[in-house]
Amino acid sequence: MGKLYDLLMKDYRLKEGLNACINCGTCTAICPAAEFYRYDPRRIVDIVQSKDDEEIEKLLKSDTIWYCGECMSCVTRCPRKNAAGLIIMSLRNLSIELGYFIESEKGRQQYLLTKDLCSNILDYGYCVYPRRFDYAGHPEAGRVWEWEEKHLDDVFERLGGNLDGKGPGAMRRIPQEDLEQIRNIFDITGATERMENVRKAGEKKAAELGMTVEEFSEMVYKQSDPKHLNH
Amino acid sequence: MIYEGKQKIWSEYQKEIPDDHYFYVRSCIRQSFFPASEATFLDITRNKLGKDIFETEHHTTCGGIAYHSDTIPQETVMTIIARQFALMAKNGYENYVCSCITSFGLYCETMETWREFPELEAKIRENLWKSCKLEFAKPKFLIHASDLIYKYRKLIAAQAVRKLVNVHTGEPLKVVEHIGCHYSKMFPSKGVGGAEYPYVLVGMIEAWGGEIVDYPERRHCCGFGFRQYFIKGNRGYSLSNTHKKFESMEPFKPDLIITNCPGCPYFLDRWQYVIAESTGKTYGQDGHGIPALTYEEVAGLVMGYDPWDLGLQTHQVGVEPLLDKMGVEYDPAKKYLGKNGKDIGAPAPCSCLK
Amino acid sequence: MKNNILIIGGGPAGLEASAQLQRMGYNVILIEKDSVLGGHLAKWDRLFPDGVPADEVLSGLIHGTEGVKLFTETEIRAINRLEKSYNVRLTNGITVLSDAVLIASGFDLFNAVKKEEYGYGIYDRVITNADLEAYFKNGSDKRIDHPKRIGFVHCVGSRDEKSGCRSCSKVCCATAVKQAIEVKESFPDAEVFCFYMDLRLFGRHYEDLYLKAQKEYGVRFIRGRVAEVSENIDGSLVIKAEDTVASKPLKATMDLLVLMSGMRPSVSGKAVGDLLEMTVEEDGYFAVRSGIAAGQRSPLPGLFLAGAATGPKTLPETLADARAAAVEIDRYLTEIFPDARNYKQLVRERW
Amino acid sequence: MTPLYQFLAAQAEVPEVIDRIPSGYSHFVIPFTIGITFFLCWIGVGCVRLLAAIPRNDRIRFWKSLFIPKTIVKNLKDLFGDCLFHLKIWQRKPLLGYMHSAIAFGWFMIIVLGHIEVALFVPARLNVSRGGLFYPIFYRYFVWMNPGHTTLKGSFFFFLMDFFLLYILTGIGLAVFKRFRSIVLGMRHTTKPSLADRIALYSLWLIFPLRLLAESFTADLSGGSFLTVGVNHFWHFLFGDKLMFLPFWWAYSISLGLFFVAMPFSRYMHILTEVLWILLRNAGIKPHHPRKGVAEAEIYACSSCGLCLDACPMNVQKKNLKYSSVYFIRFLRRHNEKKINAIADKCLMCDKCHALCPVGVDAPALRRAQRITVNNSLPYDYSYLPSAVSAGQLSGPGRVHPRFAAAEYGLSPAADPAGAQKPEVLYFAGCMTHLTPRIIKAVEKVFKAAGVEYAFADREGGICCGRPLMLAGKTEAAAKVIEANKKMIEESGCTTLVLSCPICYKIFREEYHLEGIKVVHYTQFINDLIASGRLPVSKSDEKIVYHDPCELGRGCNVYFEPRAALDQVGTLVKAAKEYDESICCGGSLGSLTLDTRDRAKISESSLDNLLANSPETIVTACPLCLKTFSEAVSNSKHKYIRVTVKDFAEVICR
Amino acid sequence: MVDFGFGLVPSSRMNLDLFDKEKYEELAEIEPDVRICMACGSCTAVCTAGKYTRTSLREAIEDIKNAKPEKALEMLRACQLCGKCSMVCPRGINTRHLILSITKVYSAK
Repeated sequence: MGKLYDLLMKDYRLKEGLNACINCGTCTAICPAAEFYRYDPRRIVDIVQSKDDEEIEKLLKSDTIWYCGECMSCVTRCPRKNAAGLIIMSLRNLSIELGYFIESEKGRQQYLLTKDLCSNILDYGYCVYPRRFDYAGHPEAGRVWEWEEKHLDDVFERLGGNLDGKGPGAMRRIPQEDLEQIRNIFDITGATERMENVRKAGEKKAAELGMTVEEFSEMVYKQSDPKHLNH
Repeated sequence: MIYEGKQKIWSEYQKEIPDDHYFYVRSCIRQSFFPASEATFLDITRNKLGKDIFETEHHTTCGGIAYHSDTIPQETVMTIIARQFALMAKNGYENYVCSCITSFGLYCETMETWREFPELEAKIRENLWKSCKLEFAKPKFLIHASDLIYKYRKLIAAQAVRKLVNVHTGEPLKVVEHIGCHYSKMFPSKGVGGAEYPYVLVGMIEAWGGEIVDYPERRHCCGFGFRQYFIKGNRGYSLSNTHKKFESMEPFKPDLIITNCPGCPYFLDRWQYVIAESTGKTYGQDGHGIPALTYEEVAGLVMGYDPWDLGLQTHQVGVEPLLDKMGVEYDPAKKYLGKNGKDIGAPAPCSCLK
Repeated sequence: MKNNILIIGGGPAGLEASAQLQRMGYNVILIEKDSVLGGHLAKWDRLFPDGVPADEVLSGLIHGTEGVKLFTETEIRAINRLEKSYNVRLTNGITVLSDAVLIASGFDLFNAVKKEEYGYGIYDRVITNADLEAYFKNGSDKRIDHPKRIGFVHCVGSRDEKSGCRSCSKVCCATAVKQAIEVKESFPDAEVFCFYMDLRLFGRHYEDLYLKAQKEYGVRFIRGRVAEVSENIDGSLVIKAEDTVASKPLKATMDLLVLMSGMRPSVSGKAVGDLLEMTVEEDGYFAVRSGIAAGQRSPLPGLFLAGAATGPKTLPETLADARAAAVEIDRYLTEIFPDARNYKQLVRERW
Repeated sequence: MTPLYQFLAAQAEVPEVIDRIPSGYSHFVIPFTIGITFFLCWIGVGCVRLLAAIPRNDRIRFWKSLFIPKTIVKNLKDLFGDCLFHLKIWQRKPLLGYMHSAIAFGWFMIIVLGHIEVALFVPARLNVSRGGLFYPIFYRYFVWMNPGHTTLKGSFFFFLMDFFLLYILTGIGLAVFKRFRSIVLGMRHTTKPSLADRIALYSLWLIFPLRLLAESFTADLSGGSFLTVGVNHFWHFLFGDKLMFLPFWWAYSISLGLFFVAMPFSRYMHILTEVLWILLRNAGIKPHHPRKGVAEAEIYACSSCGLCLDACPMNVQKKNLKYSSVYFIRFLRRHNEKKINAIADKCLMCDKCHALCPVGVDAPALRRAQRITVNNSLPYDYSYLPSAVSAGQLSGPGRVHPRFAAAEYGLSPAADPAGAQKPEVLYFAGCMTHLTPRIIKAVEKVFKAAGVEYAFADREGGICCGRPLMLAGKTEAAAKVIEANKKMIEESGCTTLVLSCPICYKIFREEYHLEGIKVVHYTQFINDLIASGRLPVSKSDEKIVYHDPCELGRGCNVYFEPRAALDQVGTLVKAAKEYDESICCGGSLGSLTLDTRDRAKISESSLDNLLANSPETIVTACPLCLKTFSEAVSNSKHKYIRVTVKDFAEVICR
Repeated sequence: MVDFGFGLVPSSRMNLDLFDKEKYEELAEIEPDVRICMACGSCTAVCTAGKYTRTSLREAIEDIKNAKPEKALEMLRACQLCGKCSMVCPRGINTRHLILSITKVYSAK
C-alpha cells in the first residue's frame, strides 16, 4: 500500500499542499472547475490522503485530475492550509511520468500542450509567441487579432514593441546564447526527457487508434466529451 | 458595504515596496497582446516618475505558463527562475519587478518552497551552475509591476490630466477591478490588501477619482486555466467562468474593468466578444461591451496618453464610449493606422458586438 | 488564620470558585477587569440546551458570592512570587498577600473580522453569534430586518489553522442550533440554514435540540464550510459552500448571516499569565499540570486554573471545573501549605 | 258489555280466522308501505347496478356458481351460519352472538312464520294487489280470531310468533344495554353511529316493543299466545275494556317505515348486502377496486359490529381507533377520499380484522385495492433487475449458479461442470433476513445438521420478493420483481424452495406460480426434517412462547408446523392470544404511514400478550418480528428483562 | 452567430434560491420525517436497489433540499420498497412512505 502515494510524496508540491484534509469543502465551494466540470477537488485530496494506491491509480488515469485550471483559489480558503491545486499538479506530474496521462481524453491533451509550449520556450524564449498564435486556431481572439495577425510587424512597431528585434523590448529576439542556456536547463532538469516521453506516448496512442499524428493532434485539440460536464 | 471595514483590512496588508532601482522582467502574454502596456509602464516609471528601471534583453519567460500547463517539471521552472534572478544580480539589482502575475505567483511560491526546503534551493543552484554557469541571488524585494503603479498612484494622480469621471455628469466612473488569481490568493501577505479585498487596483481607482464596484463574483477567476484555454476542446470552461463574472457584475452597470494580470484583460475582453457573437448578449450600454483594460492603460489614459498609443485599439470591445465619457479626445481615423500613419486596414466588423 | 485566595476573573468560573471557597471559610478576593460581573454570560440571552435565561444563572452565581471581596474594574499591576505566597498589587492600589491564586480569565470570542472572506464588518448583514444574543436581549439591531433567509456559519475561527486555531470551540454547534431555533421563533417565515463541518452535539439533550431544530423548526443542516460571502446589489448576501454530502458546490442568497465565532484564549488573561510566568500551550490556552488528573493545577505551585482559561468549555463544565479548583485549592492550603518545613518536598511530591 | 270475542265464540260455524276489515287496508300501513317500497326499489336497483359493475367474466361466474351444488350447499351454510345465526360471533363472544342471532334469526322467523300464517289462513292476501306487501306484516290487525275455533295449528303459530317476538326482544334488550355498557358483552371498543345509523337503530329498537304493544292491544280480537294475550289481559286490567289500539299500530308502522327508509343509509344495510356478498364471495370473485363491484357488496356487508376495533393492533392507542377497518369501510361508503387514503395507508395489513370478521369482509384487501388506485401510476425503472439476479450467471450443463457452488455444500461444478448436480433445495433468505444474519446462520446450521444439500440463492444479496411493493399497491412493479426472481429460481433447477421470511413466503406461494417447485417456509421444512428423523433434536424445559407472524399465520395458515417443531425442543406456553388472534409485532411492512412511536406501542402490546404465561423465550419465525421484538425488548422496559427473543431455527438447533 | 467550436457550459452549482419551499412543505406535511434526516447514509448502505444502481435515499433527500427534485425522482425509480432502509434508519424515518410521498408530490405537475 502506498507505492504511488510514496512517489507522490517525493513531489515538493505535495509536501507543501497536503496537511490532513478535514473534508470541509471550502475548496470545492469556490473552485471554477468544480462548477463547470464533474469535479470535486475535496474528493481528490481525500483520495490522495487515503494512500489507497488503487484509487490513486484510477485518478492518475482519469480525466478528473485534468479539470483544474490551477487558479489556486482553493489555497486561500483552506482551513488546514492544504493546497488542492498543488496536489493536482503533483498528481498530473506523476501521471505524466508514469505515462498514464495518455489514457484519458483530457490527459492526452498534454501531448499538444507539451509540444507547443515547450517549443515556444526553446525556439523563442517565450511561452506565447504571437507569430505562432494563429487566428484560425483561435477564432475567439477576435476580428482584431485577425487584423493584427496580418500586420504583426506594423502593429508592434506602432505600439512600441520590438518584434523579433535586437536589444530589449516587447517580443524582442532573445539572443541565441540565452536560448542555449534554456535548452541546457531543459536537458538537466528533465524537461527534455519529459517532452520526448510525452511525444512518444502520443505517437504510440495515435498509432493505436490508427491515426496519423496530424489526425490525432486535430482530435486531441478539438475533442470534448459531454461526459465531462454536469447536466 | 461598510467601507471602514475594508480600510481596516487594507491597513493590515501593506507590503513594503522599494523606492527605486528596479529590475524589470516582461510577461509573455502582455508582450504578445498588449505590448503598448509594458511600453507605457516603462515610460511612466522612467520618464514621468524618474525611476531607474532596468530591462535586459537576455531575460526570458519564467516558464510559468508551461509549468502551469504541466508540461515542464517543477525543477525546470525553478531553474529558469533562478537564471532570471542571476541576471538581476549580474546587473546589480535586487528589486525584482515582474510584469506577469503568473510569474509573480510562481516567484513567490518558489521562494517559499526554497525557504521551507533549503535542499531544493541547493539543488536548483547546482542545476543553474551546471546548465548556465550562473549563480543567483534571491531578490530583496519581489514586486509586481502593479504594486509599483499603486505605490506611485498619488504621484500619477498629481500629473493626471483627467480623472476617472464622467465629464458629462460629473459622476465618478464605476470601475470593476479584477486581480489575477496568482497575485495574492496563494500568499495573501504578498499582495497589497491581501487576498479577499486586494487594494492594489482599488487604490489606483480611488486615487484617480473612480468609484469602485464590488460585485459578488469579484474574486472569481477569469477562467484562463492554462490548459483549459490552450486546448480548444476545453475553452467552454474558460468562457463559462468569464460569463459567470459578467452575469454577476451586470446589475452594477460598470463603465470599466481594470486588471493587473496579463491574461485577464485578454479573456475578459475576448470572451465578451464570444458571448456576444454566439448568444447575442452584451454587457455594456447599447450593444457595447465593457472595456477591460490593463492598469497601465488606465494610468496612461488619466495621464493623457493618446488612446491609440496605449494600444486600446487591440481590444475587441470598443473603448470609444469610455473615452467619450472620460472626455478623451481621439481621432477615430487614426485608430487602426500603422507607424507613421501607414494604412494597414482595419479589423472586420463584428456581427453583434459594437 | 484565614488564608487569602485571589481569584482573577469575575466570570462564571471565578464566581463559582469564590462562592465555594468562601463557604469553605477562606478569605476570597475576586477581581474583575470589567465594571460588571459575569463575563460573556452577562452578554448572553438564553442558554442551551433548555433555554434557561442567562440572567437567572448569573444572578444565582453572584448571589452565592456573598462575603467575597469583590473588586470590579480592577486588574493586576504587579505580582511578586514569595516563597509560598504571592504578593499582588492591584490597579486600585490595594496589595494582597495571597496564599493561592486562581486564574479564571476565561476566553475571548474570535474576532470575526479576521475571517475576511465572510465580510464581517464589511457586509451590512453579516453578524456574529454575540451580536445575535445582544439582539435577543435588547430586541433591536439595524442589521436584522425581517430576514427571509438566515444562514449560520459554524466553526468561524475554530478548526481553522488559517485563523490560528486548530481546535474545536465546543460550544458553537449547540449555540448555533439554539440560535437557529430562536431566530426561527422570531421570524417564523424565514428559512434557516446551518453550515457545519461536523455537528459536535455531545452533551446531554444537545442531540434532542438538534432533532427539534430539524423536526419542529425545519432548520436545514448542510455539511460544508462556507468558503466565500459576497454582497449583492440589494445588500443581500451570496454564500458559497460545498454540500460535501452531495459533493456539489452550492450557492444561496441570504438576508442575514450569523458567524459562530469560536473561543480564543483571553488576551488579558495572557497578560496576567505573563506576569506570573505561566506557560501556555501551542493553542494559546494555559498549560495544566495534567490534563486528566490535575486539570485545575498549573505547573506552578499555588497557582490554579478554572474554566475556559484552560480551553473551551461549556458552562456546566466551567462550573464543575471551578468547584474542582476550589477543592484543589482547599487541599493545597490544608495539606501542603501549612507544613512550612516540608513545603518544598510536599510540593514536589504532591503538586 | 260482553267482549267481542266471547260473542263470536258462540258462532262455531265461522272459520277460525276472519278478515276483520274486508278492505284489508287501513291508513296506518302507509308509513310502512312507503318505507318498504323505497327499500325494495333501492336494493333492486343496487343489485342490478352492483352486478353490472362486476367484470363480465366474474358476472358469468357468479350466475353459474348459483347452480353448482357444492356452492349451493356452502351458500346455504354460510347464509344460515353467518347471516342468521352469526356463528362466528358466537364462537368469539357468545353473548354478542346471541344478541345478533336473536335479532336476525328471530326477525327472519317472524317474517317467515307471518307469511306462512297468511298463506294458511287468508292465502288471497298474499297477492300484492290485495295488500300482499303489508298484509302479512300487520296480519294481526286485519283478522279476527274465532276463539271458539282455535285449532292446534293456530295455537302453534300463535305460540311460535310470540316465542320469536320474545326472542327478538331479549336481543333488543341486550342491544340497548350494549349501547351503554359495551364491555359487558366483551367489547372494549364500539363504533360510533352516524345519523342514519341512529335513526335506523332507534327505530329498530322500537319496532319490536311497538309490535308487542300493537299486537297485545289487539290480542283479544286477533288472538295470540302467552306473551301477547298475557299483556292484553294486563291492559284490560289497567284500562278496562275500551282499548285504543290504532295508535300503536300506527307507531309500529311508522317505526318500520322509518327503519326501511334509513336502512340503506345505515350500517343495517348489511343485513341484506351480506347475503349478496356471501354469494359473490363463495363464487370466488375478488375485488378489483376498493369501492366498485364486488367491493361494494363487501363494504355494505359490513355490519359495523366493531369486532375489528378490538382486533386491530393499532388500537392499543385510542387515537388510532379511526384507522380500524370498520371506519375505513364507513368512509368508503361515504366516498371520503382523504380519509380513505389516510386509513388505507396506515394499516399494518396484519389481516386480523379479516380473520375475525363475522361476515368475512376482507378489509386489508380493500385497503390494498385503495393503495393501487393511488400509487399505481408511480414511475419505476427496473431495467437493472435481470442483470442483478443473474449477476453470477447460471452456467454449465448442470446449470448450477456459481454462487451456489461453494465447496462447503458438497457441490463442485466449477471443477467438474459435467457432473454438476442440481441443488434439490434452494434457500432464499430475502432482504429482511439479510438484516438479521443470525437467522441465516441458524438456518445453515440446521441444514448442515440434517445433512441437507442446498444452494443459497441470495448469499451475496438478491432483490426483493415483491411483496412490499404489492402491499404498497404497486402491483405492476411487483410483477417485474417477481418475474426476475422467478427466472432465477426456475433456472436453478431446484425442486424445493425454502424461505425464512414469511413475507417472501406469502408472495412466493401466491403469486410466483413456480411449476414443479415446492415452496415451503423454513418452519415447515424443519418440522419435516424433525418428523422424518433427519434432524435430531433434544427437548429441554425452556419455556417457549411462539409468536405467529401475521404473514405466516393469518397470511398462509401455517400454525401447526412451528409449534410441532418447538414442542420437540422446549415447553410451549400459551400467549394470551394466539393463532389467528395473534397480535402483530408492529414492524410490519404493510403500514405506509405508521410512525416509530406508534409501532413501539404496538410492539409493547404484542410483547405483553406473549408474556401472559411468563415464558423465558419468545420465538418467532420472521426476520421482521425478530428484529422488532429484539429491539423492543432491549429498548427499555424492565418487565422484559428476563425474556430473550430468538429465531425459530436458533431454538431448534442450539 | 459565429460557431467557435465550443460554447458556454452548464453550471453544476446548486442554487438554493431555486428551492421550492411550497412543494417541500407539501411533502413535509404528508411525511414530516423528511426533515429529520441527518444524512448518515445507513439507508444507502443497505439499499437493495443501490447495489445495482446509483439509488440512494440519502442523496434523494439531499436532492430535494438542494432544489434538484428531478434527480431524486430519477434515483428513486429503481426502488423496490423492500423496507430495509426503514429498518436501519437511526432516526426511525418512515422511509417507504417518504419515498412514495416524494414521488407523489414531485411527480405531480
